[in-house]
Amino acid sequence: MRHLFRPTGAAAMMLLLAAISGGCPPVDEYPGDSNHPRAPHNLFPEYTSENGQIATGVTPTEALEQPIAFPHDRHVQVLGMECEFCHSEARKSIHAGVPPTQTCWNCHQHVKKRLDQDAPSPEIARIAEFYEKGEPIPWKKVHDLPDYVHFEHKRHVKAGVDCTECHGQIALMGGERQEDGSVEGTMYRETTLQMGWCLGCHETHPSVNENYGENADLRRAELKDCWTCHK
Amino acid sequence: MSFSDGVQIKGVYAHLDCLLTGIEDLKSAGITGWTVQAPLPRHEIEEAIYEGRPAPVRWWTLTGAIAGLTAGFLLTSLTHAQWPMINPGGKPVVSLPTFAVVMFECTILFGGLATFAGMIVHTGLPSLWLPKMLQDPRVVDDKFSISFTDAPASQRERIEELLKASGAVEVTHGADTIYEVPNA
Amino acid sequence: MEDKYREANRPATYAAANRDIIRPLLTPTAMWFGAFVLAIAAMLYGGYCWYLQITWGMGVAGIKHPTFWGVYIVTFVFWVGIGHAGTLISAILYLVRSRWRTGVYRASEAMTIFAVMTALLFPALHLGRVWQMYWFFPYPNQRELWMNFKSPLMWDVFAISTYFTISSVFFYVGLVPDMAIVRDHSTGLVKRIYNVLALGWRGTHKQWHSYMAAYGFFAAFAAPLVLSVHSVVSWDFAMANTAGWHSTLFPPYFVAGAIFSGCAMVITLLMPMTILFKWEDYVNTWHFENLAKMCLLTSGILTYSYAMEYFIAWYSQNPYEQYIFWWRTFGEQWWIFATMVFCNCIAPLVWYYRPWRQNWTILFIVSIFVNIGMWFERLNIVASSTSRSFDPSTWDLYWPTAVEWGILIGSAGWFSFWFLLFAKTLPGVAITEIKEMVVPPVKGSLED
Amino acid sequence: MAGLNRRDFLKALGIGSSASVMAACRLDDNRYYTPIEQVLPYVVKPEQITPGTPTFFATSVGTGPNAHTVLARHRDGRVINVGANRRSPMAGIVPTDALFELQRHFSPDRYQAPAKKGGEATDWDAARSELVAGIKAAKSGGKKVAWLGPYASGSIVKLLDDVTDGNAVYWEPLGYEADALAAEKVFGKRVLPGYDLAKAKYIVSFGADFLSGWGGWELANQYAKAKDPNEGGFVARFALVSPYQDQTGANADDWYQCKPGAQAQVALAVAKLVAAKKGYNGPAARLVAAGDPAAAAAASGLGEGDIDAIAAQIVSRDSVVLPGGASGATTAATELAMACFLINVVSGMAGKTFGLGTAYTGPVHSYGDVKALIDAMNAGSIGALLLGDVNPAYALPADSGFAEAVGKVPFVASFSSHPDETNALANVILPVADVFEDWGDEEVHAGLRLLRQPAQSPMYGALSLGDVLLAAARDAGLQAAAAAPVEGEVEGEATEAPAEGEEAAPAVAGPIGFTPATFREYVKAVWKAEYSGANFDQWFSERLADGFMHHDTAIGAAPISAGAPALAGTAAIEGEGEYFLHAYPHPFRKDGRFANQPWAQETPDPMTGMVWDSWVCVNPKTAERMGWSRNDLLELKTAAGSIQVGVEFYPGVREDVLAVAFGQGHAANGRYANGVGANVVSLLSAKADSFGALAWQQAKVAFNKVGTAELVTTIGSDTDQMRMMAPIADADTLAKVGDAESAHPGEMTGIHHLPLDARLHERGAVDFYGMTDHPTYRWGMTVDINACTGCGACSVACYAENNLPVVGKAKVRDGREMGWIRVNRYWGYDEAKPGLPVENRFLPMMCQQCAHAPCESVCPVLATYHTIDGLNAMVYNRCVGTRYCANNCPYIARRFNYHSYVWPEPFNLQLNPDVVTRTMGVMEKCTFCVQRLRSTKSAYRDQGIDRVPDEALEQITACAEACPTDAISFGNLVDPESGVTKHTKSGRAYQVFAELNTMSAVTYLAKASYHRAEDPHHGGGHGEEHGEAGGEHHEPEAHGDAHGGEHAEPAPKAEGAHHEEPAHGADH
Repeated sequence: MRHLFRPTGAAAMMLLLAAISGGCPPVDEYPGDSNHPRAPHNLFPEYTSENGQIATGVTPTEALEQPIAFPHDRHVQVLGMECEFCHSEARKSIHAGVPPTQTCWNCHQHVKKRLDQDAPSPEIARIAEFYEKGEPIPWKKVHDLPDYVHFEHKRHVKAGVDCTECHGQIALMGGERQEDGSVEGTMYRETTLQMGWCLGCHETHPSVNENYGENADLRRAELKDCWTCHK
Repeated sequence: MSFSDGVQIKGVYAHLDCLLTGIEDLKSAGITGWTVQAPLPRHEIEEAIYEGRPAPVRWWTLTGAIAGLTAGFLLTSLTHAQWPMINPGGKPVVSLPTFAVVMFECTILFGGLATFAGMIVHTGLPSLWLPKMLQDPRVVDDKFSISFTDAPASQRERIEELLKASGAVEVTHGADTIYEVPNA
Repeated sequence: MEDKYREANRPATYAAANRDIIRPLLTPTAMWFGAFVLAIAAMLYGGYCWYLQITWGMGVAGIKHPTFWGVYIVTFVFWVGIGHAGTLISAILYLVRSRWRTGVYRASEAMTIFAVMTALLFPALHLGRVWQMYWFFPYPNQRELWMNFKSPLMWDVFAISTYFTISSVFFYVGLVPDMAIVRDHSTGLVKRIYNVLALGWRGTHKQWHSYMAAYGFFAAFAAPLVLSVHSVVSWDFAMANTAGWHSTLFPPYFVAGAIFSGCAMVITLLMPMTILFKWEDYVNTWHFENLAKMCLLTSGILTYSYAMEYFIAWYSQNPYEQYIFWWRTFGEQWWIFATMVFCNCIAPLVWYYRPWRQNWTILFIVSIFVNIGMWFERLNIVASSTSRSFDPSTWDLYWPTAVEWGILIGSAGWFSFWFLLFAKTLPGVAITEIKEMVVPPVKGSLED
Repeated sequence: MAGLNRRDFLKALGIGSSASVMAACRLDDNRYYTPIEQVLPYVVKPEQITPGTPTFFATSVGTGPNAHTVLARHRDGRVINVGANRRSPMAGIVPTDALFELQRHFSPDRYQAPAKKGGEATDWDAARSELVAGIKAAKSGGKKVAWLGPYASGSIVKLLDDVTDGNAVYWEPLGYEADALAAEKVFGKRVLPGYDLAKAKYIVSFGADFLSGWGGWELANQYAKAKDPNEGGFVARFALVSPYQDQTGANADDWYQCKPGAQAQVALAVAKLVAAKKGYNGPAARLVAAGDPAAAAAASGLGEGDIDAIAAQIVSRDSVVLPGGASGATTAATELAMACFLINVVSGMAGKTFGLGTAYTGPVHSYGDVKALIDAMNAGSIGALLLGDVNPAYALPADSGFAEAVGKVPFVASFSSHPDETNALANVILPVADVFEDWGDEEVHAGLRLLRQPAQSPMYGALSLGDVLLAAARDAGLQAAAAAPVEGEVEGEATEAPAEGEEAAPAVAGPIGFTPATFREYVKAVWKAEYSGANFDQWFSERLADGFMHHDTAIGAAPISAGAPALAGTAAIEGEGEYFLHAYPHPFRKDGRFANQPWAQETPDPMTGMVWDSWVCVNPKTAERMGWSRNDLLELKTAAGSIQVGVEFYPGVREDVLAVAFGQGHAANGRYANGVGANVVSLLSAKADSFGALAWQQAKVAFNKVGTAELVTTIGSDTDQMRMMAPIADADTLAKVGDAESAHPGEMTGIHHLPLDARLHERGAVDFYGMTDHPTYRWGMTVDINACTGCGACSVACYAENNLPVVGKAKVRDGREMGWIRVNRYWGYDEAKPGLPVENRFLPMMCQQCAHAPCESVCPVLATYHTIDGLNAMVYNRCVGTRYCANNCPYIARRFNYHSYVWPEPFNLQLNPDVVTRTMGVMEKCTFCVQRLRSTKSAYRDQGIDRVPDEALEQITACAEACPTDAISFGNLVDPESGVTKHTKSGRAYQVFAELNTMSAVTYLAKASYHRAEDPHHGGGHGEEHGEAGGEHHEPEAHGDAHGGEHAEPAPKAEGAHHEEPAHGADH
């Protein structure tokens, strides 16, 4: 027995172990075939956007550079427009609906300049440009939820949740094109849009009691069910 | 350590029986402030010094274990009670049979860690800054010792005699700096 | 006989004990380096396989519908089982004041820690989304989410992490006086490191007093853990409704199996160490024979359990249960069962013959058999029940892929890495406790 | 749809969707990992479209006799799914064909632009001018323009006939040519007679796969109604006379293992016996006089008693006899169809279960017509050949000479939107819009017309076939032969007008010519010409919204034509060798048209569980005799060629028959079909029967073992291992006690420990944890195994609805298939005759949504749990992938994402935005389509209704919606009045693995079988016949000798029947 632990025996054991280890077939067969490609994953797959499907929705809180320096403040505060005037699907669909270019065009084919300026506004001209080319305006999503979240605007609007409760004081958000051509100061995200933040209202929002009365407890339980928001 | 009027005295023993004699003698002489060092735990030494008094670590253990049991119960119950509608497998929200394991493990974990904390506190560990005289490698190897880090200078001779009489193989005294630790 | 070994081989003096046990720490040999490099190589190979798995998904492993658990769980249970002997020896034998514990407990405790560390890799290796593993731990988060304490896996998390924590503390506390000895046998930076590791231990009476009390409590805490950890692991299976798993027999059977495999692994590891490090004075046939006796006892329990599983299947008239046990024995993968029975029930029988029990070669070879057999036992449990689950339309066979074998080898490398490091840096035998066995130096009047 | 300008519609949709996830640009400072997504609004939003909310377009899928009305679910600019049109008189189901069409619509292999020969891409203008030039050249050269395309009906036929001057051939492989020819001979009209299976109590099929689409999916739905014990308690008995049980045949209660080629003789003998038993002496008596039971028995291998038993059953109650389909298409195919029609006539069922009133009257051409076209091409009289979406180069036997003949045509244009073997022969390929992008109409029968409308803008700017043809006809200066009867064979067209019935005016369509600018206008013009009421536009809009135009039409009589030839009783297949080749249409891939659809390849074959392959079905006894084992690779050889296929053991095939499915072995059909399996057509030669119907069953086959195949099956065991997963209820008992609510639910299944929901609350007291509380809903499902035919529509629908990835053959072999519903297949054997599968069951197995789910309590992170609505929820993004749940599920209903799968573009456009795609490491499973439940609840909440009514729930899940036999129903178990609650009280109710106390929400209803009579007096012999009146209560015990033909018991023969000499007429 003891000879096993002399250097020669030990060397033989090592060789044996090495043979087992190296004898495994090479692992190169996993890239799939061309018909069923599988994407290699990086180490933090939650953040990848394979087919644009999984995104966490953690967007920055500062204003994104939008294609058009759209001023919510002038439309809401100065002109007194309601949110649902443009976001007309908020009560009908899961999306509030970014207005079709035609909605902009309905007014802006007549309104070519800003209230406080005399010259025609180049931003409004951009709308015309997009409309005439028939291209959608590539807005960047400011309030972006993860792809595994199911959010219905209509349920919230109909329950009596005010737009500002989630979107913040959009009426105060402006937007100007800078001299270098960039757009700054457009809409930004005020709330975290994270799960705990959502749960806060689902647990305590008074609208549930108002709308459901004696069934409020049951509704609150439903509202805390994972599948209310996750898909 | 003190450089005021204290004096450092150390008696090194090679034999367990001599050490025990020394301890007994010191105790009967009413001399306090000594530290016994030994390379191994011997019940005789313990008995001689503490006379069967248990170490206070056990209170730490008990407290830790009770806290762990409570924490285990609260952790499991409260977290499940926060989501009563998220009900796995048709079991009650607070289901003690299924929580028992976690509660048990928490009891052990908290009890064990509290015991460790208690041991650290009561042993005075980490004792990296002990007086040099207590850092004698011989007492970790195979010798015993009785040391005074801060004995009244007036009693120095009495103590030295007592140590020698009990069979110490080496009795020295002096300021802290004299005890350079020899490398083994 | 036992006294003969004990008396004849114990060191003459405290200083001799120090010298003998610390000796291996001082002179790294080429052999050690070779083994160390090999362990690192195996570890890297396993790491590469894990990289493949993380990159491409669990599909690189052999798991499939309906066998969702494979080698990772098998090996997890295997290593957790290995991790039992150490604490059993160090805690339970400490509490019952078993004298032969002294020579072997340090190494077996180290083995425990490293085995649990290895086992802890496997939940991660096994997870589909290992990057979300932190969800297993209770920490307050903005999502207000917690875990399911009703899940046996969550019990596992708590049981294994508690076991690992308590065993590590126990191991460390036991090491403190010994590291102080190593400190005093070293110089320079190494000395400082050991001094810090030993918390500046000086063996004062105050230290010894609380130390010994705490050590006793640790032993008392670790003892139920020995029984509970593998019971909890067994509940991963027993709490499931899968036929062949769903059995109240599992906890005692798993604990016995764990002790069985752990003691065999102690023999496997300690015997080469003893020979290479020339520790025959401290670890000798007496210890190995006792370990073999432990194995014999637990092997008997295991054999009984295996038989009882068949009895329960027959007696319960549960068709699923009956089918599973029939299939394990005679199905496509009958040889897994046969290997298990041979290695766990038949091979250890040679130890009933005392000369063979004292023959180191036979001890070593049979202990290897037991290690293999216990791995196959877990494979037999994990893979067979799910391969032949309730709905026959889904039946399929499981066999590991190269990646799984690679990770298995990597885990052995990881374990060996730590164990080799341990053998080179920490006293492999509990010096202080060996000293307790030395006849204390007395001048005359006092008796031991 | 009505009122929307089409061009605007296309423009709007072409622009894009409302919330498409586009760019993945990152912020410069890299602080944010997530991509910034874009939201792209419409430029002009179409009225009907609400972003984020599906819009349903009633349309029809399938052409000609296969057309079925469906709802295309449009969401954000694209069709994402196909749903059932429950408003229509057709069954509210989703044919698997429609789902395959949906995937075909998004196929990455689809042509993105017109192409010239050799594959060189061109643009639409160039391709169109080439088409015009081709037609002009043909015309100026005095040559004909011909069309060869699939079955079609309605306006497009009119247009095509006009464009080609009647030289249009509508032919499909494995089609209905024999039936059409038979009807022409027997009834004087080339039509496909209508059937009403729902009224039949005894159904005989000579091989037609009517449960997987033959004769339209309507038949499958009617079959289930006939099988429904709720309708009178009597479960229709289904007898199969065929050498092979395909998925349809596997449902048979009696299997008469007729030798290939003898079906026509058996049918004729049966006809004669029926006539005798009925005392029929009408005009058909002469035609069936040649029937000779003894000879038929000898030729077919059946006993004379078997043949007599069939006849006895037919006369004893309402019956229907279905012809052979492709499985019965021997060289006596037409004769077989004629005999079958005649049985229905002489048994007096014409007008009840069979008739010409609901016949399909569109053009159905035979191989004889195709052959004539080939001859014309060879003769050089065809100047331009226009090819529709048909693939003769693949589906016709090589010696038909099709490919060579096409080579002789100066101009060949193909209008197929997908590559196939035939397109390679075309000079120019014009990939026209497909069924989801085009206008059109179909005439199912005289009283039922379907409309087709675009449900999304054409992909890649594809143009409509009709638009292209209209423009080309105008540009080429063609003159429409206005209302001129098109020459020769299209009698069906001529009968169209009289069959319209009283409501629609029988006005002959006025000349439409090529004047309408678009095909939409053309369809409208055609409909307008036949509309007599006021306000056509509004009426038409309403029809568009419905998707159909319907008025009640009687099934009608079936008058025998005066000149009908007498049947000869021809024996078919000849040749050397002992073993017959049986080639059968695959229930998914059909004639190969769906071979390139991954769903059609990956959904396990209903009978064998095979995926992505071809195999040969071999009776286990044959295999034992030959020493073959599963997966052996056989080379099959005939005079025509050879193929290599792996062996699959298959009890449902005669011992001297080797069966191979059509539809695989493509060479140029796209990335998913090419090289998969083998094309059984290579074993066939172009033999037709004497009437011109192509014989698909014609050959004997030689073979030798050449190696090992790599067949992949998903079925782990051939039986349920006595685990009572699909118990049997006795059909006779059922006929007595009915299927209404029983005091003892489940009493008929033989399972005596059922924690069915009805008893849950009683049981609560003994349960450790008690029953879970469900205040409003507990979603539940019932699956009627008696109605389930194993067609797999549920599985495919689930793929479409829930974004299930397709993983490919290798990964299925590794056990990584992702289907959420699998259909377990259990061979069930006659106890008296081991090895004779007549109690086969199909068990759709999906997540059972257990109230005490074993999976839930083991998940460490609460990713799965029981919802307040009684669902077993799975939160994908919480899953860490321990897979413990899947291990612990006794139903193995969970699927794990072993990899992250990618949908090759544009398959990703089909993804359902309401369901997240799962990435690797995540467990997934059936959720009862929770996204639909959620949106339905939300829609009702919009109206202030907190509890969704049962009728809105019955078919809410994708599987229930798709099921052609309505076997799956869904509802709220808390509601005592809901359909599912009532089902759980049936005597046939049971739950799988109920003894595990999972308290599942899925209840199965046991299959009724005629082979489990426990009543002793039922067991002995079969003399006990009843008149028609008693027939609905008692089953003549024919089963003792009903199959196999091994012992011919002396049965009460129709001795007095006519023994005329077979009239070997000029036919032969």
